[in-house]
Amino acid sequence: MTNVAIVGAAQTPYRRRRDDASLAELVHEVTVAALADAGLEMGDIDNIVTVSNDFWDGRTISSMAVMDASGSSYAGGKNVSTVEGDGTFGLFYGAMRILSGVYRTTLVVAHSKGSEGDPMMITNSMFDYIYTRPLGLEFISSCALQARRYMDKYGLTEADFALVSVKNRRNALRNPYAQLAGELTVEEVLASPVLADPLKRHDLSPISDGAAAVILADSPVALRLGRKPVWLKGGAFCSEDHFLGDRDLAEAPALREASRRAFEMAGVTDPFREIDVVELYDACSYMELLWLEEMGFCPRGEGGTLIRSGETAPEGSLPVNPSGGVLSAHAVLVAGLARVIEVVLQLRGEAGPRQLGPKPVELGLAHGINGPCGQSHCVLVLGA
Amino acid sequence: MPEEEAVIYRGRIRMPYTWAVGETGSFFLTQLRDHARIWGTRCPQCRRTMVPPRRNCPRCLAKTHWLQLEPRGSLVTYTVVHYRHRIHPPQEPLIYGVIKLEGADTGLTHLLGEVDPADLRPGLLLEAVFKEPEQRRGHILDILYFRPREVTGS
Amino acid sequence: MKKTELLFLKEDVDIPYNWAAGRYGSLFLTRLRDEGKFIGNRCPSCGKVYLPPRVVCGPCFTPPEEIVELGDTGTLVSYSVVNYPFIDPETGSRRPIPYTLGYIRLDGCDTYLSHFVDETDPAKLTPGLRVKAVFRPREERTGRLQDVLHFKIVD
Amino acid sequence: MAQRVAIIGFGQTRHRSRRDDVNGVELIQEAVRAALEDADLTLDQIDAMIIGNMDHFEGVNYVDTWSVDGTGAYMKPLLKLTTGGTTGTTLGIAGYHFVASGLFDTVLVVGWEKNSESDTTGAIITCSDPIFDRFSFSGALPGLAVEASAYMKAYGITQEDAARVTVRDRRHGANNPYAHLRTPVTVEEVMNSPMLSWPVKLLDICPRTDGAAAVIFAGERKARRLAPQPAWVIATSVRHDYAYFHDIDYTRMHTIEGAAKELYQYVGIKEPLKELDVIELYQPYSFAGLKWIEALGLCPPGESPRLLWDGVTDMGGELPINPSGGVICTNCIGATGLLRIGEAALQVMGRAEGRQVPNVNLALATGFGGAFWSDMMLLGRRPW
Repeated sequence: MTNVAIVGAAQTPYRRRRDDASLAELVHEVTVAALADAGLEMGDIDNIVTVSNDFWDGRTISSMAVMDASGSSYAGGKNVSTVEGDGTFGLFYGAMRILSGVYRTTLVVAHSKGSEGDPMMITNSMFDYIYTRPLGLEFISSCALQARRYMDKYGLTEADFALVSVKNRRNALRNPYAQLAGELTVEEVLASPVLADPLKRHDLSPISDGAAAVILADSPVALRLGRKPVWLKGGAFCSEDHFLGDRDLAEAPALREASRRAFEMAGVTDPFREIDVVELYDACSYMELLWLEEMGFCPRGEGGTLIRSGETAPEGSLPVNPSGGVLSAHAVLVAGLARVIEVVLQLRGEAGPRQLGPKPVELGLAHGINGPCGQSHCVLVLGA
Repeated sequence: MPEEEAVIYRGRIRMPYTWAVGETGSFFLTQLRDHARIWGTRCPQCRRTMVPPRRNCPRCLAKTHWLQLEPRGSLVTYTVVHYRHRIHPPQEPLIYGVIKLEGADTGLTHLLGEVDPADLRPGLLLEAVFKEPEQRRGHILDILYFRPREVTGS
Repeated sequence: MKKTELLFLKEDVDIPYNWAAGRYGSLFLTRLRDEGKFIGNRCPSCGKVYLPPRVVCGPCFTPPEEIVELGDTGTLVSYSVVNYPFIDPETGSRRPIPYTLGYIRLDGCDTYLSHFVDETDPAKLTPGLRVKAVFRPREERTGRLQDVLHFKIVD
Repeated sequence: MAQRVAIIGFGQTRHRSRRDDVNGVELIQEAVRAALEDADLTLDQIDAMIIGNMDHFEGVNYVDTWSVDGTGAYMKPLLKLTTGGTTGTTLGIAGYHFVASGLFDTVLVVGWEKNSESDTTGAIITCSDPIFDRFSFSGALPGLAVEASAYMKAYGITQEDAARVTVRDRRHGANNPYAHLRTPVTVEEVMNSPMLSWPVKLLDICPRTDGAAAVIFAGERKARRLAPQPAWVIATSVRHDYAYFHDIDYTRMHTIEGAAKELYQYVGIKEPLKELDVIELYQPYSFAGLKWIEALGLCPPGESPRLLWDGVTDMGGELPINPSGGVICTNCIGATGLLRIGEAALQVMGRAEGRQVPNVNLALATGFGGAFWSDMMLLGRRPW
């Protein structure tokens, strides 16, 4: 898969509330910025994939709000589709629309405002309405079940998870787009209020508003444009069972499978050595470790050892979430696209204060999730 | 330039839903209600017994058959929830668990009760506590919660 | 085996939302509330005047930055006397019927405004009627389009 | 294009006003099983799945992950798309790109809706802008009534002309064992049915239906091996433009005009009435069966009643429309567009049984939804 490149990218800063901007205004902001980043005009875009969710937006056909803002109605209308799911999935579909040979330049744009709805109810609504939803399970409590199982099965500790929050919130200090940043200590994380044990306030991502846009192009278009393209070298997505009790929550076979396929496509045989940066979907601290294990960066159950080794810090051999990750800004759906954009910036050497180095970043991984406890995963391998 | 006022429209989506439970789920829930029995479904091809029940096997799509399970099992994972929202059932303390019922290959997510949170551990033996017959209405919460089996005298 | 009794789960799902009107929406709604005036915005490329004012003219992909003051009178382009029962998702209960939904082209605007017309007798309604906005008293206005009670026929 | 794409299987539920015997997941699985059986495939031969519906119609968030037991997407790539009434065609178009990209060889696409589980008008209202439209919006009907009355006035069209469309589709629906409404009606019965919103009467509009549809797309080699006569996807086009209902120009149906023009130019169709062999038109009410076939270029504006009364669009006519009975007979919204694609595919494959049009070389399927949006897919007996 060497025929699709990311040629433009833009994101809003992520904030707890963006009362000053409607969804259309957020989308317009990043669409215009991504076009400028690519050196393209709306007339150069031949198809669009918008990403939104009817529950988070409080609107059936949530894409309707952004048809003008995304350029879908430009000059008689463009071919458009709408993904309800994380932005990484939207990007993957956008890439397929180019690989199909039908289109050459895809705009992928995602928006979400956690501030507008009720995250408890909205995430409770993702569980089956007969057996699980009446229990009141939602995002935090379901993740707590997963974190507990992960600890019990492999002997990880709350302090291991805390190290992830400490690292990512510190990384966020160098990311002006991040919402939460700061120097935390493990003790502070452990002492933060318990929400659903073992998860505490500082183990969790914030509620955020934001939007992000990426422009994809086939290789002739990408090579014609002035700026250095970032190639989509591999990608895969995969889902597993829905009922939490059907799954072993300490494992994520869907992520294992998606990673295997994405690495195979990208020709990656030793991810730990070959991947220079990982931006993954750490909606909770423990997820970073569990996801790294399933991606194959360390053996199962060794996530704690990995974070303690310091290798995943920006100066380590496998920097993970140098942007601060989802723990520092969590605009649902947008967050996966933000991971892509962060990898793109690293590959271009344009990540500013959070740029990794001095060794050039040549290969990166971006990751997104859908559904409860990472039921469905998308893995993208990007290269300079 | 003065700060522009940001107008927020405070509204809601309020919709009455009537979800059909379907034949399979209805059998399961009426058995809870009428007999305080928990049934699983078994795939004859994959030889997997599943709770909650499935009309057809999710893996091979074969028609499943019913299998009555003992209303007891062991704890797989759990959490004590320290916040409250109106979606939560009135339960103090609010504890969720995934319970592997004896004879089932999958776990059932439900509430835990009559247990000191400090005693929670994986593998804890549990049994279902049902609501009083007159309070049961053919609903997953006809099971009040699962409690440690030791408590009722082993 | 005797036929299984079929069960149903009834749930009144009620999710609150705080929708931000955004920059242009807020400008529109605060002017409506404070001055009793409608505003639109004009695309510099095609000249079209939009209501509600918005961040971009879709067909031109140009920001319509010029704010245009519109009249509180307009033409009833079309209408529908709504007389079938349905649930209002704002309340979870039936919306009172009958009411008349009007598509109104305010003077000076190129797009329509959807609002109530205070006439439900089809015999008294026809496209092309002149209508005028009836505002709630200033102290009752909250910065919603419902600060306009309805439109009345002025022909 | 990495590979040509064909439809090789189609399954649907027997559509009813309510399906109390199954929950949503079980309804979905019914269509999946039917499609697999139709294509003589097993679940493990499917590479990826795509699903869509309207979230607030059943009140389920993240339907893709919720319905895995129904789709059978365990350990498979899974994507959710939603674009309103066009959802079904949006799904089909995605199935085409998935396979054409070369990344997947067999893709199963599922659309479904259980309209019985909520108030359909109430749910439709949630698709309007929450600040500017929702308080006065009353569902799909007024917009359609506005369109119909403007059209009648402009061209002297009568309510009887529209009734003739219902008569055709209801007569056709009697040939389709899966259709929800299967009894023919007369022009008089349509004219005497209750007036809902002048000039639209009860028998002019579609019902609300519980149902699901599944279509299997395959790459060229597989299609040739698995299907005696695959239905080849020739081209697709999409116009989703208006962001507000009150922006719509009801005097034209320019999304159909634009989408059709793109399709016809691509294929070189100059006289669609002669060159197309059958159309499955997403026609939510009878008047669309007149005005929209003009927008499709079958005849000049205002002349469609002649085609209807002369039987040109009836079974046995020059260009039969909606042999399945169309949307007037069955409307499980998230599935409706996919039913158009599946039925058009059956026509090309020559497997439409009692509703088969003889010698179909080219079949057009359309989708309608959102703010008067349109989708199209052209299927043919030979690959393009």
